Parts: sequence; structure tokens; C-alpha cells
Amino acid sequence: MAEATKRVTDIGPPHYEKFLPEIIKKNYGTWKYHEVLKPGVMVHVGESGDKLFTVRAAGARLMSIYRIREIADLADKYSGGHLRFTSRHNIEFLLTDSANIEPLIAGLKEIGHPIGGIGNSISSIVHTQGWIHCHSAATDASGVVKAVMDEVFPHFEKMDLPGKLRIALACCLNMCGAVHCSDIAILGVHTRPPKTDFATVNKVCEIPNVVASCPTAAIRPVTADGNRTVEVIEEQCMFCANCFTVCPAMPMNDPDTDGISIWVGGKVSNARTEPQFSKLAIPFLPNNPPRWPEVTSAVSNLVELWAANARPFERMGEWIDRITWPRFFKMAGLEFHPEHIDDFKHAGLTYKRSMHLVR
Amino acid sequence: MAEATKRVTDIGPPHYEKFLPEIIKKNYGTWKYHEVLKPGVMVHVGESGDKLFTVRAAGARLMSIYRIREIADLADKYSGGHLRFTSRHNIEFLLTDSANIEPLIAGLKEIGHPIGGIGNSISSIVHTQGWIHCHSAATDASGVVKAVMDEVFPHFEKMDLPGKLRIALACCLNMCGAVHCSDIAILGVHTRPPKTDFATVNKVCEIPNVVASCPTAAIRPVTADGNRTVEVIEEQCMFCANCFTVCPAMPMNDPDTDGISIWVGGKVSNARTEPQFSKLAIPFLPNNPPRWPEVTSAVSNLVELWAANARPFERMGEWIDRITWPRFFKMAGLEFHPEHIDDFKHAGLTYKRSMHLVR
Amino acid sequence: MAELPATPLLDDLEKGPWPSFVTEIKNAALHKDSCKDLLGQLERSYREKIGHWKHGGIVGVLGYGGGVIGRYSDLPKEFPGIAHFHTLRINQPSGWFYTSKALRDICDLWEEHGSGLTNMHGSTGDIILLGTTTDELEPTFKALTDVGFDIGGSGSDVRTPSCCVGPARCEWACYDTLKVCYQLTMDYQDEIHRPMFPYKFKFKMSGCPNDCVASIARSDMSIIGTWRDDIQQDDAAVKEYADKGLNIQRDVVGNCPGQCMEWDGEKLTIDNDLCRRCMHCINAMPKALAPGKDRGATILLGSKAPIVEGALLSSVLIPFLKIDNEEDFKDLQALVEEIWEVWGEEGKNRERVGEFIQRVGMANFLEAIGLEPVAEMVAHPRENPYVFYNQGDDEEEDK
Amino acid sequence: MAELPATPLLDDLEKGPWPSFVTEIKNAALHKDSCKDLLGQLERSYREKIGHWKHGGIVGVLGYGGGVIGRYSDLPKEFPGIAHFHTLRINQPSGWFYTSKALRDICDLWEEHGSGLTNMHGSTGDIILLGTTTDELEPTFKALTDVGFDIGGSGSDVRTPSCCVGPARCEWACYDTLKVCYQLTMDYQDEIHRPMFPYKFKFKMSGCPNDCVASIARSDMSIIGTWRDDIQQDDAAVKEYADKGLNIQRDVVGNCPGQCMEWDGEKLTIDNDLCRRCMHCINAMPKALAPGKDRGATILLGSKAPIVEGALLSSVLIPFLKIDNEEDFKDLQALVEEIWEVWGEEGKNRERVGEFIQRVGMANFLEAIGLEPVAEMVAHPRENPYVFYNQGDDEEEDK
Ligand code: SRM
Ligand code: SRM
Ligand code: SRM
Ligand code: SRM
Ligand code: SF4
Ligand code: SF4
Ligand code: SF4
Ligand code: SF4
Ligand code: SF4
Ligand code: SF4
Ligand code: SF4
Ligand code: SF4
Repeated sequence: MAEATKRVTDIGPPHYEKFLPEIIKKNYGTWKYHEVLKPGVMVHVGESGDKLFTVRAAGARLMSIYRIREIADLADKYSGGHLRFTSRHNIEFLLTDSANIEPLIAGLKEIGHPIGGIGNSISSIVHTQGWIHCHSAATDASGVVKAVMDEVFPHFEKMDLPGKLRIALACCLNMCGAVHCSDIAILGVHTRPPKTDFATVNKVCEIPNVVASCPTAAIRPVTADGNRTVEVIEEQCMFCANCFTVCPAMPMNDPDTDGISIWVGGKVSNARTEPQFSKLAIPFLPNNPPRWPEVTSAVSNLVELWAANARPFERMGEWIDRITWPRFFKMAGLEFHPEHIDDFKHAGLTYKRSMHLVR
Repeated sequence: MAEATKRVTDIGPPHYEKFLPEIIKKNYGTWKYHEVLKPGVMVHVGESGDKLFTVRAAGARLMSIYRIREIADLADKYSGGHLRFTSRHNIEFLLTDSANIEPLIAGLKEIGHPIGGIGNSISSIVHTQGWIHCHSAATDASGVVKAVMDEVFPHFEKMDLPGKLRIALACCLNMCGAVHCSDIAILGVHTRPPKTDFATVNKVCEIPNVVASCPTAAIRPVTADGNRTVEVIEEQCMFCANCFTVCPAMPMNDPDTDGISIWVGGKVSNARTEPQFSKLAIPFLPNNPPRWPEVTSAVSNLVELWAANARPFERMGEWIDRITWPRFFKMAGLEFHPEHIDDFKHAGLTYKRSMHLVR
Repeated sequence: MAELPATPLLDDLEKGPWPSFVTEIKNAALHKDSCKDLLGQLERSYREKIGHWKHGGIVGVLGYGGGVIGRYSDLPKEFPGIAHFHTLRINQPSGWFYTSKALRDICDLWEEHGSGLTNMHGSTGDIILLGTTTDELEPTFKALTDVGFDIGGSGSDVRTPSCCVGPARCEWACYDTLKVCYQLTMDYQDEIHRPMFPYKFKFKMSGCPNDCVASIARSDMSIIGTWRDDIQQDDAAVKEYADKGLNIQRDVVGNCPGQCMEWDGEKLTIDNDLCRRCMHCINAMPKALAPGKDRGATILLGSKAPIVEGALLSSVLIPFLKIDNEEDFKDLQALVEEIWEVWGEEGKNRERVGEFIQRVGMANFLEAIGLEPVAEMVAHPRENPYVFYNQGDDEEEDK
Repeated sequence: MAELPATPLLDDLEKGPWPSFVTEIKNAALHKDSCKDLLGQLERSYREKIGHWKHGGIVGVLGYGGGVIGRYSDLPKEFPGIAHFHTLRINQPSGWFYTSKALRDICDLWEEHGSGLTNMHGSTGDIILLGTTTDELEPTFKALTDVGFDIGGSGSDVRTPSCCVGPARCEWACYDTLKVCYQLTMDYQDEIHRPMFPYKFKFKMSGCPNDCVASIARSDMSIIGTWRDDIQQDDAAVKEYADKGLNIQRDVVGNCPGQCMEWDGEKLTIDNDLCRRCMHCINAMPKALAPGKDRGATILLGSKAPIVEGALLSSVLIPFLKIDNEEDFKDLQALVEEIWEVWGEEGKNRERVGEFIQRVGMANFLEAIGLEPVAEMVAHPRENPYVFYNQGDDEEEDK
């Protein structure tokens, strides 16, 4: 008994093999090809001839244990208890018996989890904590995601797009959703400098760290009322909130001037073109909970514009690169502002250094 | 008479119209198309139906007035005295009578000026002063150019290349030949820090200017033997000679360690692809006058490799971009050195940020 | 248990086809006071358009330096249930494979010790147990290890590695992503649990250049599968795709970045010497084409989000590495540890390894870790002539 | 006149098919002592692998601040003929057009006043009169103006503008390069002759995007012709090219950066909305295709060689400008002068306008010169989220 209470540490995660269904163990590394059978359903065929059916359901990501148990029930019923989650937080049931596909889909529907996201569709939005859990958030995460997914939902359920479309959201410039390489990125932004609590800085933060945290050297140490504190040169601040990350006395959040920027044309895969960062499309849209109508309509317009104009396989950024950015701005009805022109380190390389212009 | 000696200034160059042949005045701005008739000869046809024949002869660039007079004689004889020079320093005779073409060519041959350089060929090498006239030169200009052109000469006379090939030479990093966007660039380089004349710096130069001139902040003001002078932090010096440009007391020239680097893949035109900078192929080749055999053979190898492998219209850089740089290094038998990896301001953007690798 | 707070704004988000996180919180709120307060505070955030969390504090479990994110409401009086509302990051299994049993184990312990809310998963890949009090951290940890799970990374440590489904279900996996992910995770337990680096260090493994875990954008070390022999090609199957209407010329050949394919209407010819292994043609015709048989991985280094010095993508460090056996794996680890040593010693506080390389320069970094430069490491050689010629190397250069 | 010095190394460069500069110097040396000494010093440079010129001094003609490059041998005792050996830069006529008479005028005066050596031309475009003494500068200048020529730029002034052959002989010229070159040269005589800027400022004019004077790489202001209506197309002539063996699909359509062409074996279709005006298809089929009729120029700014802050290419400032009449020309000049004012005031010593823009940022520069930003100015919008939101502009941004 005494032994049993010994503190166990550093055991790491369970070995994945424990969770693999038999068919995967058998065909591990020897899958031959796959086919998408219909939206949300695909089959992988092994060299052995074995067939593994995958049904992909929308993940809510933020899920209660009660929901997870319902999902576990469905897995027990239709996939021998075997399931996995995807890198975009969807749920995949791993079936060996194709007869179980339709009943599983019905079961999922019942608990409110539509299937889709496979092939040329919109998958779940990779996102972050927002007002649910993070002190840094310039906008909510889950709420914006829910609103946008409701809006573009037909493209999750159907495979009616030229290629894959990946949306991601981060609620501040820390970019926990790593939105920087997404077809469409939704990014929470502050647009005002920190409201420094001059009296506290010295008490709760290391002043040299605070000064060093600023990418544009906008923070300088000063002495005010005999206190060592810091001052922000406001013209030099671009609202990244990195000072706030290292020092609570530099809060950034503001109900009126926080909002959302929209970025487009990034990608991660190496298919056809190299991975790319997303680029600024819309510098600022206001926070309008609960449905962020400006954001949902902006995203939806971008999706439809791309869907209507891109060639097969062409991701958002590939399409824009072909038609050129000025034309994209025109077609999307977006205005070009000084904010669109880069002014960070490598800005000079983004100036148009050729005559390749469309009319 | 008194009037006549009044000093005339700011008259600018003569008006170009004075020098245009009648056929050009008549067809000015209304040329319809052109055709290359054979190497070094082309015809421009006006909407009027008029035909203007151009014979392009190799320019020596460095020419004596005695040579220029011979050329003027040929122009008088065959082109009504009308000729021009090109942006790459070749000589173009402007003929209206096609019967004069062959006699002109014969006359040019007689005085040692071959014709060519039109179409898919190698044209003259844009270059600079070298040891003929400049204090800065890390190599000669005219001599290297002569040696290289003798070597690649068949490609000047024939049009047997996939596309145009532009070679340029600059004898130091000031790059007066603006070699930075050439298919093949030959660049004189110093590879050792300035040999500061500590005692003189203060007398012949403004120390703050000298310190400011260094792109890598390798120069700092010091006091030695009571003199204000400067010191070079040698590990920080990349031998650009900008300090020497502003201060004669910082000489760079060195017979043993000066030499030549070879750069490839730049272009200026917007045809197909955007203008591009040339990239480092060979960091260092020695100065071996009078024929610079290492340089001529390096250039010639690069030309032949490209000629044998590029597709029609493909410039050197376009070809390399297609086959990728690692493969180019392999095919050209070039070694990859740390020097090839950029380490200036935007170096990070040159790292390979994708999986697009050939084997 | 009292009734749920009025949440008119949030209620709107229960409508629509997409699964609703509000419904989830409400479900949990039926059992948990903390979730009721979370609902209340969130509704207030929606009304006021501002978050209500304080800057995180340092909390954790005994002996670990990471894996728990401390979080406190800035309205503790109003919402006492979330006065403390810390998150635990639980190391997921490789490839996010579970059994219903494993999920239930986690649900059960979280029902007992926390809010009952989770993220499946966090964007680094962990199971996120969302919200508990400081007191419950140790008991949660105990319950976790009892069912065979452990805490993941946070802070300046190795973050929980993650990998694509790989050979478990994908025909294109060029190495065993699940195994490499598991092995690194197990071998670096100490580095995961006890922050000792200048900043965080993330690993992500993708089985092929499609990069389904976005490793090239989101991990300090990206391990991405590739091959070096010829693409496996089944001509009959190619023809079948054509017959079924795939426009091979325009949509496959025309999109090939190597410009190395030819299609004459009958036969597809690939110049494999110029193939860039981009995956496009294979993606387009999975039954007809497949990666070659001589498979391995490319190791890339340095990606990250923008803070502080700007976002980076990983760049090539080792163009091709076999990771088939123990020995290969040791090579990989030796490399990793060499990198950690150099970065650990010379990296500045809060400087990711990618930023470190940007600062010191790739050539210097390579020298420090003892790796020879190869042309594959750069998109193109330098354009500027500011070359630091090595003054000792004359003879070599002159050759 | 004594015999020529022994030049065994240089003699080798009289062999071979390419015109020999050594022969040229020798020819001149038959008449000019300075050239004999030049030969001698150059042979010595070839032997010693080092130049023998001293750092330039400031010499010039009365009232001008530029146009003469002072040069002194570092072996004046040995080579007294080139103890002084200054260069004059003579402003060439637009498009480098001459008559034999004009060339002879220059030859004659240079025979009288200088070494008899020239560069036809210097790489900025001037006629280079290579080598004379300080005493001869004024007389040379007098003789020059007598035959209608003038000195060009050097130092921190407007450098001698140059232009492609343009409408004089090229069917693709989209504006009158010779005229614009001439007019700017004449209007800015003061700026050419009297350095008053932070550093040099170069103009180059090309009639179309082929950019035959390399203006995008070599001039602070690059004026490059283009058009905005449809490419002029003669279908019969296209067919002829195809019949004669041009592979239109692979070599024309396949190389179109706009991917906006289609060729069905009979008819070429161009989607002119997506045409990037790169010139390739026109270059490939000059009899069949031509730039449209609504022609003008793009104004680009900032190119230069690497010293000091790294080489730059010019970037787009005005996507499309008509330069047909006096009024258009005044617009262009107003722009130029606005730029000079801002750069002149805020540019640092030895900072080219391109470097200045790199330093202050394009958006700030545009604001300073009073130009609205347009999407054509960038290759792509920013990637990094470090946006200096304009704090006064909320309403506008919210729209
Ligand atoms: C399940 C999952 C891996 C995992 O371990 O979880 C996965 C699985 C597959 N991916 Fe993926 N990808 C998964 C995330 C990704 C990501 C990462 C991301 O989205 O953050 C990418 C990079 C996206 C990007 O470039 O921004 C990704 C880029 C691809 C591509 C390249 C698409 C392209 O044209 O750029 C393919 C090939 C294709 O679809 O033809 C692909 C193909 C596939 C295949 C067909 C591979 C196979 O043979 O099994 C799998 C099903 C395809 C499908 O969903 O249409 N997978 N795939 C991920 C599912 C996420 C989801 O729920 O939607
Ligand atoms: C005479 C000259 C202009 C002048 O005012 O002096 C000129 C004249 C013509 N150029 Fe050029 N180009 C001239 C320098 C250039 C330069 C500048 C340079 O080399 O420094 C370039 C940019 C080179 C680069 O990109 O690095 C240039 C890029 C072109 C191109 C684009 C080639 C390409 O594929 O990239 C064309 C189109 C073509 O050749 O098909 C072109 C086409 C032409 C045409 C056909 C235009 C015409 O219709 O008359 C002329 C004769 C072509 C020929 O030489 O094959 N011209 N041309 C210059 C001759 C230089 C010489 O002696 O060789
Ligand atoms: C929970 C999670 C978001 C989510 O909802 O999924 C998250 C949440 C936080 N991240 Fe993150 N990051 C999360 C994945 C990421 C990712 C994505 C990834 O790993 O693929 C990134 C971008 C990739 C990268 O690493 O660059 C990311 C880049 C950051 C940064 C940016 C600085 C950096 O360069 O590392 C910060 C700021 C910092 O470290 O000071 C940050 C900081 C934070 C903190 C700890 C806030 C802070 O400043 O202290 C957030 C705690 C929120 C909370 O209260 O729970 N988080 N963070 C993700 C971790 C879950 C998990 O373990 O699975
Ligand atoms: C004569 C000429 C080279 C030639 O043989 O053709 C030349 C010769 C010199 N250049 Fe140049 N440059 C010449 C065209 C160029 C060009 C090409 C161009 O204009 O298209 C460039 C690159 C483009 C550019 O402007 O960036 C060029 C970039 C430089 C630089 C680089 C610094 C800069 O960014 O401007 C310097 C150094 C300096 O200015 O301090 C320089 C300095 C010099 C000096 C004055 C040397 C010095 O440091 O004082 C050279 C005098 C040599 C001599 O003794 O005669 N020269 N110089 C060219 C002028 C002839 C003419 O007027 O036609
Ligand atoms: S993106 Fe910012 S606000 Fe959102 S979870 Fe990450 S650190 Fe918090
Ligand atoms: S928000 Fe960013 S830019 Fe502004 S002061 Fe803080 S660290 Fe500096
Ligand atoms: S490139 Fe250098 S050495 Fe050559 S002429 Fe120009 S300044 Fe002189
Ligand atoms: S040569 Fe260049 S890098 Fe070296 S000290 Fe002089 S200015 Fe600085
Ligand atoms: S990264 Fe490649 S191997 Fe892994 S799941 Fe995606 S397609 Fe399959
Ligand atoms: S993998 Fe990519 S580069 Fe290779 S042949 Fe296929 S499409 Fe071309
Ligand atoms: S730049 Fe254009 S217009 Fe000028 S000569 Fe060249 S091809 Fe003709
Ligand atoms: S000019 Fe260039 S972009 Fe336009 S159609 Fe022709 S090839 Fe295409």
C-alpha cells in the first residue's frame, strides 16, 4: 500500500499502439491508396486488400466531458471503440465495417456533430482561447469561430471548392493558432499602446526585461515621482502586446479599439507551391459579439470570390499570386491602405520591384 | 569678338534630332516590326513600309580617337554618316540600302570589329575602369573582358543560345558596371581588411565620416600615440572598401589576396520572370593577368552548361530556378561554401523554407 | 445547484449547424459551479467586448516546471467559481489515437477534479483540461498518472511533440511519425517537464511534404518525410484518371513546380531528377502515383509565430535523413542535443532557436553545431557581395 | 616621339577576335606620351597584380561641381605623362545617336586637349574622355561647348540621364524615351552640374518592360514604358509563327507569367485582364503581337548598386502615367521635385533615395511626397502583424 502511493512522474503519454485498432496494426505502413467516398467519409485500402473507413465529424474543440462520453458511446457502437482526433481538431471514427457508416453518421447528427471537412472543403478552424481563458485576447476565439463556421458551413459539408481552404484564428499577436500560414487568418488586434500603470511597473516587473521585450524599442526606462518605471514612445508602438506578456502593468485590452484583422493567402503544404505566409487583407474590423457580422461576411466574401474564380487545385494564395494582389483587391472590393505596406525588418523586399502589373 | 569668348555653360547635349537619319525622322514612333536577318544584322520595318537595316559591331568601349575616326569613315561610306552606340557599348550602323550591308561588314572586319550580339547571343560585357583608371580596382576590367570575350566569342557571332546572355564586370564592390543583375557577373573583390595608415587618417579624412561609412560598424575611433585615428575590428570587416572610398588612408588593394568572384542568374528584363539579382557562384578566383584563365574557363563552363541544358527563351537564372540551385551546383561542379550563405540584412529570407528539394 | 445565469448574447451561439461551445459550457454548468461562473463572466465579456482574466501566475505540480497555465478572474467576487481557473496540458498519444476507454478515463478524473471542460485539443496538440483550482492540481496529476497519462510542456521547455497520422493510416508516410514522436517525447521527459532553455522548443513530425501537422510553420524542429528515388508510377491507373476526366495536362503537369512532367495523352513521363517532391501529382492521383521506396525525412529548423522578431518558417538543416532504426534515431538525437547545447549557451532570454539563427547567421550556426553547409540549405546563394572571406582559408579558396 | 615601352603581358591581349583595348592604347601612344606612360603603368599593374592610381582629387571646370574625375598616378616619377590623368564625362545625345561629323568633332578636340582615349561609353552613359591634365580641363570644356556638347554629372548631383533607342527604331516604345531624356536633361542642367543632393541621382528611360537600359537596376528613377489596353494581335501572323515551327504552347503560352494565354493549335486567346505586360509573347512573335495603343509609363524609384546598404531594384511609384504632352511632363517633373525636396531635406549624407525609402518606410515616404498608396506599389501586402494603426483614423478603418 505504501508503495502504491509513491509519486509517479515522467511517464509520458501512453504508447500509441495501445490505441490502434487491429486493422491499423496489421496494415501499419503498408497502406496502398485512399479514396474519398463522399463528403466526410474516406477509405484507405491496404496492400493486404483491407479497407479502413474513416468518418470525420466536426469537432467543437471546446468540449465538455459529457459530450466526449457521448462520442465514446458512438465509437463503442460503430468503430470498436476506436477513434482519433485530427490536427485540426476534428473527430475521426475508424471503421472496418462499411455497414456502420450510415448509422454512425445518423448518430453523430443526433448529437449535433455534422460530418465533412475531407477533400476540397473547409475544415475546422484552428483557434485559441480568447475570452474563455486568456488574459491577452483582443477578441474572443470560440465565438468568432462558431459564427464563421455557421456561415461557411455548406463548404464543410460539401466538397465544392477548387482546393482545400484552411481558416485559423488567433486572439492576439502571440498567434497561438499559428495563423500566419493560413488561407484565411482571423487575428485579434490591439490598436492602442499599453496603458502603463506607472506606479506598479517597478514592483511587478523587471524593468530591463520590459524594455528588451519591445520589438521596436518603443519602451524606455524613466524615473517618475522618484519611481523607476517605463514610458512608451507612442508613435513607435505597433501594439504587439509583447510588453504586456512580460509585464502585467502594461495592459492592452480595450473594448473600443480592439478588433480583428483578416489575412489571406498563406499555406503550409508543399503541394505545387512552397509554404507561404498569409498577407494582410483587412486591417481592422470591430468586435461585434455575439456574431461578429463584419468578420463573418468578410470571410464569406473571400471564400466565395476564391471559389468562383480559382482553378482546380489552386489554393487562395496561389490564385491571388496568379491574378496579382492589386487585382485581388479590386475583385474583393478591398481598399488599399498605408497599413498594407510592410514596415518591419524586411519591408523593402515587399515593394513591387518589377513591371509585372495587370491593368 | 569679345562676345564670342563669353563662357558658355549649361547648354546640355546636342538635340538628338540633329543626329537622326531621315528614315528615322519619317518613321519615328511608327515602326511596325523587326526581324533578325542574320547574326549582327536586323531590319526594322515601318508602317510606311520603309526598311531600316542595322548592323551591330562589337564595341571596344575603350577606343582611341583614331579608331573612332575609322568608324566614322565606314559610316560615311555605308550609312550616310549615321550610327549609334548601344546601351552595352556596341556600335550600330543605320542603313537604308541593304546593298551596303555586306561591304560594311567587310570594312568592319578589316578594322577588327566583328559583328554580332543581336538575338540569342552573348553581347558585349558591360564593364568599368579597372587598372586603366580607377584607384579602387581589385582587378582589371578591360583585360578580363577581352580575355572572356575572346573565349566566348563564337556565341557573339552566332545566335546559338537558348536566350540572351548578359555578362557584366565591375572591378570593385562599388559595382559601376551595375553587375548585380547579370546572367553572369564578374566582380573584383578584396578579401582583406584595409591597411589603415593610422598616422594619416586624422589628417586626410573626417573621422566621423569614416566610422559612418562602414556597413557593418567595423570601424571605431581610437586614440593612438596621442593621435585621433580609427581601428578596424577585423572579424567584422567584409572588405567592401567603402571606408577607402571616403578615406585614402584606408587602402585595400593587395596583389595576393585581391581577386574575382563569379555571380550568376540575374536579369533586368521583365520578360517572363521579374528582374532578379545575380547570386554568388564562385567566391574567389585569383588575378592571373593577362588572360585570367581561371575566370575565362569558369565563365565559359557556365555558358556551355546553360546552353546545353536550358529550354528556349530560358535565361540563366530562369534555368537555375527551374532545376534548383543545389542541382546547378552539382551540374556545374561547384562546391558549396559557407560564403554562399547570405549573412547580410535579409539573409534569413534566403534560407530554404520549403521541402522543394531535388535529389 | 442554482439555475444558469442569463446569457442572451451567448445563447445566440447555440443556434446554427456548427457544434456550439456555449452548449458545451452550459452542459458542464449543470454540474459545475465554475462553469456557471465562466458562462456569466463570458457573457459579460461579450457585453463589454473585453476579456476578464488576469495575467497568469506561476502554478504547477510538484517537481514540474511546466504544463499548467495559471489563470485568475479579474472579477473574483462576482465569479468566485473561477477565481482560480488553471489549465492543465496533458500529453496526447502520438497521432491523437484513443480508445473510448481512454477518453472515459480522462473524463472521469476531470469530472472529479476540474471543470469538466476540455479542448480536444490545444493547438500545440495537448489535451487541454480547462479550469481547476490550485488545490486540485496535485490530485489531478495523481489521477492522470494512475490512468497512464502525463502532463505536457509549457514555458521555456520542450513542448509536447505532435505528429500526423502517418503510417497508421496514410499511404504517403515516408517514415514512422508516431514512433519518432513517441520516442522523442519519452527520451525528453526531463526537458518537457523542467524548463531549462532560453525559450520554448517545439517538435512536429509530418510523414510527407503535405505536412498535415503544419510543422514547417509551427515547430522549432520540423521533421518532414520525403524520398529520394523515383516516384512509383502505375501507368494504367494514370490512364484511368485521365479517362475519368482529370485534366492531366492542365491540372497536374501544368502545376508541377519542377516542370518535369510530360503527358502525351497516353503516357505520363516524370523526370525524377528534377522532381521537387512537392506531392502535387501524387495528391492528384493517389491510386496511380506514390512516393518512392527510398524514404526518409528532411530536418528543418526554426519556425515560429511573430513574437518577438517576426514570424519564421523552418528552413532546411538536413536535406535527407534515414530514420529507420535505432542508430538513425541516435543520429537525430545527437543533432538535437548539439543544437540545444549551442542555443542553450548562446541564445538570449526569450529567443527561439529560429531567431537565434537569424541573429548569429546560418553559417556561424552550422559551424557551432559542427555541420557542413550544403546548397540545399538555401533558396539561393547570397545576392550581396559583403562576404566575410575566411582569412585563413586562402589556399582552399584558390583551388 | 620615343618608342613604346615593352609590354609582353599586354601584348598577349592584342591577340584573339575581340577588339583589343591594348591596340587602342598603343595607337594612341604613337601620338601621345601620356598613353605611352599609361601602357607602361598598366603593364606594371599586370605584372604586380595591383592598380597604380591614387585616390581621386577634386578637380573640375569653373562653375561646375561635377563631371570631372580627378586621377593621379602613384608612380608619377616613373610615368610623368599620367601624373595627372583626369577624366571628363560628356553628356551623350539621347539614344547615343551620332553623325560621323559629331564624332569627329569630339575626336578633334580630344586630340588637341587630351590623351586621345575614350570610352564609348561610360556605364552611366556619358562619353568618357579618358585622361588629361588639370590645365587642359578648361580648354577642353571650351572646345566642347563650341561644338555643342556639355559636361555630364558626377558627385552628388543628377547624373547624366540615358535612354533606350525607343521610338527612333523600336516598334515597342510606349513613350518617347529620347524626348523625355532630353527634356529632363535640359531642365535639370543646374542639378546636373552643381551637386546639391545627399548623393547621386540617376534617371534612365526604357520604352517598354524589356528595359534595354537596365533602368530598373541602375537608376534612382526608372521610367519604363507600358500600356493598359489589349495587346494588339494579328491572328494570321500568329499562325505563321506556328507554321514556321515556333512551339507556341510550350514556349509562349507555357512561359506567360500571367498564365493568361490559350492556344488551341489555331487561335491564340489572351485574357488581357490578367496580362502582366511582361513582353514575352510580343518578343517571341514581333510580327504578330504588339503592345496596346493606350501607352504610357510606369515610374519606379530607388535602384542602385550595393554600397552602402545593399543593392536595390527600383520599385513601383506610379503604376501608369501618360507622358504625351507638356502637361504630362510637368506632372512628372512636379513628382521628381517633390521627391528631391523630401530626400534633400531628410536624406543622410551618401544615402541614395532608395536607401532613404528603405530607412523611413514606403508609407511614410508616400505621405511626405503627398502620394496615395496603391496596391501596385507592393509585391504583396505585409505578412507581419506589427501594424502602426493610425490612431486618428478609427472611423475610416471601421468602415
Ligand atoms: C487527418 C489529417 C492528419 C492528422 O494527422 O490529423 C490529414 C489527413 C489527410 N491529408 Fe492532410 N490532413 C490533415 C491536416 C492537414 C494540414 C494541416 C492543417 O490544415 O493545419 C495540411 C496543410 C494545410 C495547408 O497547406 O495549409 C494538410 C495538407 C494536405 C494536402 C495538401 C493540400 C494542398 O493542395 O495544399 C493533401 C493532399 C490533398 O488533399 O490532395 C492532404 C491529404 C491528406 C490525406 C488524403 C492523406 C491520406 O492519404 O490519408 C488525408 C485525408 C485528406 C483530407 O482531409 O482531405 N493533406 N492536411 C489532418 C486533418 C485535419 C482536418 O481535420 O481537416
Ligand atoms: C540596342 C539596344 C537598346 C539601346 O538603346 O541601345 C536593344 C535593342 C533591342 N532589344 Fe534589348 N537592347 C539593348 C539592351 C538590352 C538590355 C540591357 C542590357 O543588356 O544591359 C536588356 C535587358 C537584359 C537583361 O534582362 O538582363 C535587353 C532586353 C531585351 C529583351 C528581353 C530578353 C529576355 O528574354 O529577357 C528583348 C526581347 C527579345 O530579345 O526577344 C529585347 C529586344 C530588343 C530589340 C529586338 C527591340 C526592337 O524591337 O528593336 C532590339 C534588338 C535586339 C537584340 O539586340 O537582339 N531586349 N536589351 C541594346 C543593345 C545592347 C547590346 O549592344 O547588346
Ligand atoms: C492553449 C494554447 C492555445 C489554444 O487554445 O490551443 C496556447 C495558449 C497560450 N499561449 Fe501559445 N498556446 C498554444 C499554442 C501556441 C502555438 C501553436 C503551436 O504550438 O503549434 C503558438 C505558435 C507557434 C509558436 O510556437 O511560435 C503559440 C505561440 C505563443 C506565443 C508566441 C511567442 C513565441 O514565439 O513563442 C506566446 C507568448 C509567449 O510565449 O510569451 C504564447 C503564450 C501563450 C499563453 C501562455 C499566454 C501568455 O502570454 O502567457 C496562452 C495561455 C492561454 C490560456 O490562458 O490558456 N503562445 N502558442 C495552445 C497550447 C495548447 C497545447 O499545449 O496544445
Ligand atoms: C566611369 C564609370 C565606370 C565606367 O568605366 O563606365 C564609373 C567610375 C567610378 N565610379 Fe561609378 N562609375 C560609373 C557608373 C556607375 C554605375 C552604373 C550606372 O550608372 O548605370 C554604378 C551603379 C549604379 C548606381 O548608381 O548605383 C556606379 C556605382 C558607383 C558607386 C556605388 C555607390 C552608390 O551607391 O552610388 C561608387 C562609390 C561612390 O559613389 O562613392 C562609384 C564611384 C565611382 C568612382 C568615382 C570611384 C570613386 O570611388 O571615387 C569611379 C571613377 C573611376 C575613374 O577613375 O574613372 N560608382 N557607378 C561609370 C560612369 C561613366 C559615365 O558617366 O557614363
Ligand atoms: S493568441 Fe494570444 S490571446 Fe489567444 S490564447 Fe494565445 S496568447 Fe492568449
Ligand atoms: S505593445 Fe509592443 S510595440 Fe507597443 S510598447 Fe509594447 S512591446 Fe513595444
Ligand atoms: S567598379 Fe570600383 S574599381 Fe571599378 S571603376 Fe567603379 S569604383 Fe572604380
Ligand atoms: S572594408 Fe568595408 S567592412 Fe571593412 S572596415 Fe572598410 S567599410 Fe568596414
Ligand atoms: S503529412 Fe503526409 S504522411 Fe502525414 S497524414 Fe499528411 S499526407 Fe499522410
Ligand atoms: S511531386 Fe511535384 S515536383 Fe515531383 S513530379 Fe509530382 S508535381 Fe512535379
Ligand atoms: S526597352 Fe523596349 S522600347 Fe526600348 S529598345 Fe528595348 S525593346 Fe525597344
Ligand atoms: S505580355 Fe507576358 S503576361 Fe502578357 S500575355 Fe504576353 S506573355 Fe503573358
